Amino acid sequence: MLTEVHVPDDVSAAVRLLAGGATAIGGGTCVLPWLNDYASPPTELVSLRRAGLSGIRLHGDTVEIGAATTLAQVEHDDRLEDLNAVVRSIASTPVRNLATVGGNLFARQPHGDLAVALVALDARVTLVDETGSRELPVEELTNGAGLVTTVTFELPRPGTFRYVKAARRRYNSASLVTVAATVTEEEGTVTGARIALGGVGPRVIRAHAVEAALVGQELTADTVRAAGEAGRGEIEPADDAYASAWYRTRVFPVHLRRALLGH
Amino acid sequence: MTLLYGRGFASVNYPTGMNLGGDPSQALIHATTMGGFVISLSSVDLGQGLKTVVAQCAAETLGMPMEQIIVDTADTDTGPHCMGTFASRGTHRVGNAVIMAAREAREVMLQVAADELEVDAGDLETDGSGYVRLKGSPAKQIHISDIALAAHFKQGKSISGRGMFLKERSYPVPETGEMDPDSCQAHACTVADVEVDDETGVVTVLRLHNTYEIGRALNPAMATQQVEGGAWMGVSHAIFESTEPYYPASRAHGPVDFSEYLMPGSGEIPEQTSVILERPSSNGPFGAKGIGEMTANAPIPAIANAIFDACGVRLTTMPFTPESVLRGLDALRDGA
Amino acid sequence: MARIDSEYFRDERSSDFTVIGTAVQRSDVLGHVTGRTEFMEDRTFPNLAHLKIHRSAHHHALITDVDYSEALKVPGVLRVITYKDVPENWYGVLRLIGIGPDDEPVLAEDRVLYKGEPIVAVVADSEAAALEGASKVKVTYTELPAVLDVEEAMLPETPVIKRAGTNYFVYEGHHARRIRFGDVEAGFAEADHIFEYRYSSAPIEHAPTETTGCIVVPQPGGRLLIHSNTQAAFFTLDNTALTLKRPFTDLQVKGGTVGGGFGGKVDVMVEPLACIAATMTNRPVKFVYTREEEMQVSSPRAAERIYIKDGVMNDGRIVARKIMLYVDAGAYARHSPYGATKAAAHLPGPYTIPNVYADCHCVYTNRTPSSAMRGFGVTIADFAIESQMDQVARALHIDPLEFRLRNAYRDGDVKAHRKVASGTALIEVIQSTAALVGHELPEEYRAMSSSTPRGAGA
Amino acid sequence: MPVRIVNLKVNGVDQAFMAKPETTLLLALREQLGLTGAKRGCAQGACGSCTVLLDGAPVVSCLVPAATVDGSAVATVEGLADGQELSDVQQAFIDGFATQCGFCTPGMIMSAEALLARNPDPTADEVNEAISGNVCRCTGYAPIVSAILDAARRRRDRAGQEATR
Repeated sequence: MLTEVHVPDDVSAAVRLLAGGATAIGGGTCVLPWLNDYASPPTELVSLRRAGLSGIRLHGDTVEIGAATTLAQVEHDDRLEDLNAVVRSIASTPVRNLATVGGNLFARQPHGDLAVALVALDARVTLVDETGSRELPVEELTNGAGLVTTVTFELPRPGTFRYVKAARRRYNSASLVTVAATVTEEEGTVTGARIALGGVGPRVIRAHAVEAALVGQELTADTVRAAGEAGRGEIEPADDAYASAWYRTRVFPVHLRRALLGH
Repeated sequence: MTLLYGRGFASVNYPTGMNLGGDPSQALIHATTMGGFVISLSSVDLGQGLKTVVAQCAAETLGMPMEQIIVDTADTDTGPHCMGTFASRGTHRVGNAVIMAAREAREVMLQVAADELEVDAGDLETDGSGYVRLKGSPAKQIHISDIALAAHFKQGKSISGRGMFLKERSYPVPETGEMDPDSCQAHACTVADVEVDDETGVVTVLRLHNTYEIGRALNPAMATQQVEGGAWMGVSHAIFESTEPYYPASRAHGPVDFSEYLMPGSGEIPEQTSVILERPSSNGPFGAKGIGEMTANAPIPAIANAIFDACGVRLTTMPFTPESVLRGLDALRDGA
Repeated sequence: MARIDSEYFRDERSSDFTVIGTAVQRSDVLGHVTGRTEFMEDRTFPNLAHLKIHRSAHHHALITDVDYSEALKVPGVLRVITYKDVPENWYGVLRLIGIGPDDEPVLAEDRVLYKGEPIVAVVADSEAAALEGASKVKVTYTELPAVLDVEEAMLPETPVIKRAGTNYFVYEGHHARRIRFGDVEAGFAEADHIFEYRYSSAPIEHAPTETTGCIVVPQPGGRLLIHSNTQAAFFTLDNTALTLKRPFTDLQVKGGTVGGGFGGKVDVMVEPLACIAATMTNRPVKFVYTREEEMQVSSPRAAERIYIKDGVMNDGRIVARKIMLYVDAGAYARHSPYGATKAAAHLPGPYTIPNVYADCHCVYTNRTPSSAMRGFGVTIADFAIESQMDQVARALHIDPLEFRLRNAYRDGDVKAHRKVASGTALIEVIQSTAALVGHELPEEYRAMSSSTPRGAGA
Repeated sequence: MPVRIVNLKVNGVDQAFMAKPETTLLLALREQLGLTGAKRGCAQGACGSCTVLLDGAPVVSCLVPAATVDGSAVATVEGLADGQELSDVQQAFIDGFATQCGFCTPGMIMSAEALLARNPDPTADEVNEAISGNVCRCTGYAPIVSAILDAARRRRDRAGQEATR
């Protein structure tokens, strides 16, 4: 049962409330559905709406996004072209106007596609708690780590970021397989690959085996197929209302190829 | 990746109404002091447009314009019995009851008018604009508001009518199933064009070409809403919907909201071309048959047959998920 | 707007109408676009109480204990309702018209037959308190094996889950609604080809955008006013009165504006409990399904399994069709016994076949009870029949539309349920659709007509 | 239980109401302000029937704790018409027979209004995307998409006329 909704004006007040056991919400799009319809232990919410955590700043190629920035703000920011499409693949307009960048990092799979993209972009979060602040790669973020205040990453070089989300519907549908990748090539050979997967495990999966299979190779149907086979060992898909684990495993290499080769 | 294209056919019929325990609906109609006609019902409008279509039936029968008709429905204290809105029965049953009530009211209306005009009621006609006039002498006419005033204040009459429709119960013969289960049958034929992605098993319904025979389109715009919305539901049933995605193997992972319960969004709608044929039924209101339910039915097998046409996979279990298509394709490839 | 093709049935559709046949605007549309249309939940009442349900956690179990003492301690909880508070706890929605058995409890007594079955209702000042109270009810179960497959349910060795003694509805002494027309075995013997296939479907939810619900308001004179989004006002009133054992005149149902029904709002599931709660508290009570309840607890369209065996001649005439149809009614009857009868009446589809044999089984399993939905008894049968038609046509290398036209029923044909067909138009909808897509039919098929008796002409 | 006073400007009018912690923007509009145009179809953010504009942006009001939007401006379907004069979107929905049961209509119209405010000349696919959070179970969507495109045309035509005036 919801017992209080705090709307603190600054981060320190939010941190104090969270230290007292309250639950943080960005847009509330993950937490409110539960609170609306299901019994819950006594819960105090801390809304970050007014805590000064909203906004997108660029310093050179470094992007800093406040945790309470909505997905819609990212969607409509021309400077973040690669992320525009990522965000548009998530939920629907009236949800994206509420849901936040920070909140999406904690969305349960098969949701949380922005987090998949941010792992592929090697993004880092700033975390704040009563003892101070620290940085952590998005990849290592876990529930209860502290209050996320900002997400930071370097803009990928043009043409290096790839993103494909396969879902049951074209719009507003959870992930079957999400592939986000930053791939650098020199003279046709892959020199670096950072690949993250959504929809195919209980959390965002960093596809180390896929990366290893690609680096030093040309991107061809054959090498990507081999990388997909390698990746089958590191995904942990489950059955859900959208698709079975079998199906996700079966089509994972197809969507990996479509992400990396564009067809 | 290869996109495979296929076309499938299906044709169906669908019964209007039911034979369960008798199938009644009743209507009352009365004129107000100034000649509005209130139709009292207990029938329910689910969005299919019953309130509008029964008003049309009353207006046509009374010979009055639509603006004169008021529909007051679904209050059990004021409306007479209606079995309910299901079994493609609403327009047929309630429409018939309203027509019967309106006929009775029209008779009184014409008699009151005849007395006012000092002519024979049998020589009167309505012009559809609110006037009752003498056939052949249109100048001799009286407006419904004056008729109603005369009925209420001079003649002491109630311009009213009672209407009832009852399809009597038919008891199936236990040994043979002999029965009379319907009032009439509507018909539909669908041709579906689909695209199948041979790597993911995803089926896209591109086009539906439909012909519906519905007796009489009482309101062609609303009939179109019914048939095209219903065909969409057929597409949805065919390729998406299930409350138990792993039926019958497991009851786990049942969808609990509109995110998990999959239906096509507006991004998945096929192009629809619809043609309506009319073979008026002998017992329907102005020949109308029930169409609400039939419209979802033909698209489903048409899509199944189109999938087979596209890729050689025969799907015999609904819904036709990407997984079921892909498993079928894999089996064909393994066998090849 | 769909085109009306007035060339077909020209002689039969002469008309001289003023309003009929015109695209009159919907009378409700102004309210819809301005947000003023009043749906059930758009009425607000002071002092409104809310009702939520504690539901079964198991598919099939004996209830050994129900402890709701913690629920009563939740601030705002007003009352807890168990089966003992329901005057006539056992019901069947069709009892009004003499169709039994009354096989379903409003609230579970000593056992539950499906996951999600209501056991205890909690009434509280707020929705949150009612939810909290319902979650605090402790039910102790002894789990029983669940029967989850229709054909398994019919086997003699399968445990019987129903009080009536069979896992299927008994139709006047038969285990299925039967159709017996001609001699199907003779037909198979005569046929050049036999085709037999199996079809099935998963349960489907109506998924109306407005969930099922009602608000019951005690009136000054003691009557109960039920604001409901039922699809059938008197059906709801009469069934509710029977459950309450109160005079029918004690109740008034108001509704008629519904946010989508599709057959999902005819089961009378919310009104009786809301009436009991309103009577106990003498306050207006709202009982509206959550979205999850609508999706998982309210009746779905039944899953079905259908076997079709056809005997077909080389020239494409179907001479015999045998159908075994199983409706997964779930745990309780609701409208399913009628649905199986409606399915039987629909067989063998819109085709004239001289020998037809069908058994339509209404089978009980430990699933969410299914009930009426748009196309009740017919939709899944049509999927099976029309898939069968395609498979047979392909096997015999006959054009799929010509195959249907060859077997299409016409005026004067006797259907399998022995009613003489009239007003048929299958041939014409096929001809029209063929023309629509440029699918060429030979002259003899274009010349066919539903009103020309079979064998005459063409 | 702590109760707060929340101030909103709703359809241009200043409003104040008491909000309990569980009071969402949707319930506040419906139960405290009597604006029942926004519907509760799921309370999960997944049907869009409760869509309203919050400071100009469409949101699912069922997921917004009322206390968090104190001081904001809210636009609901009730505020679209100017007296008897319907908005272009409302009129296009009527003319295009784009409603059946009507339960999704207010939310659908608010999503359409938000789209046209941002993009006066959308493609059909942009409309599809804009209403992808609004579930309709009756119409099959096609008439809704047509009506929104029609509304956009009407609005552009009117803007053109006013510009030449």
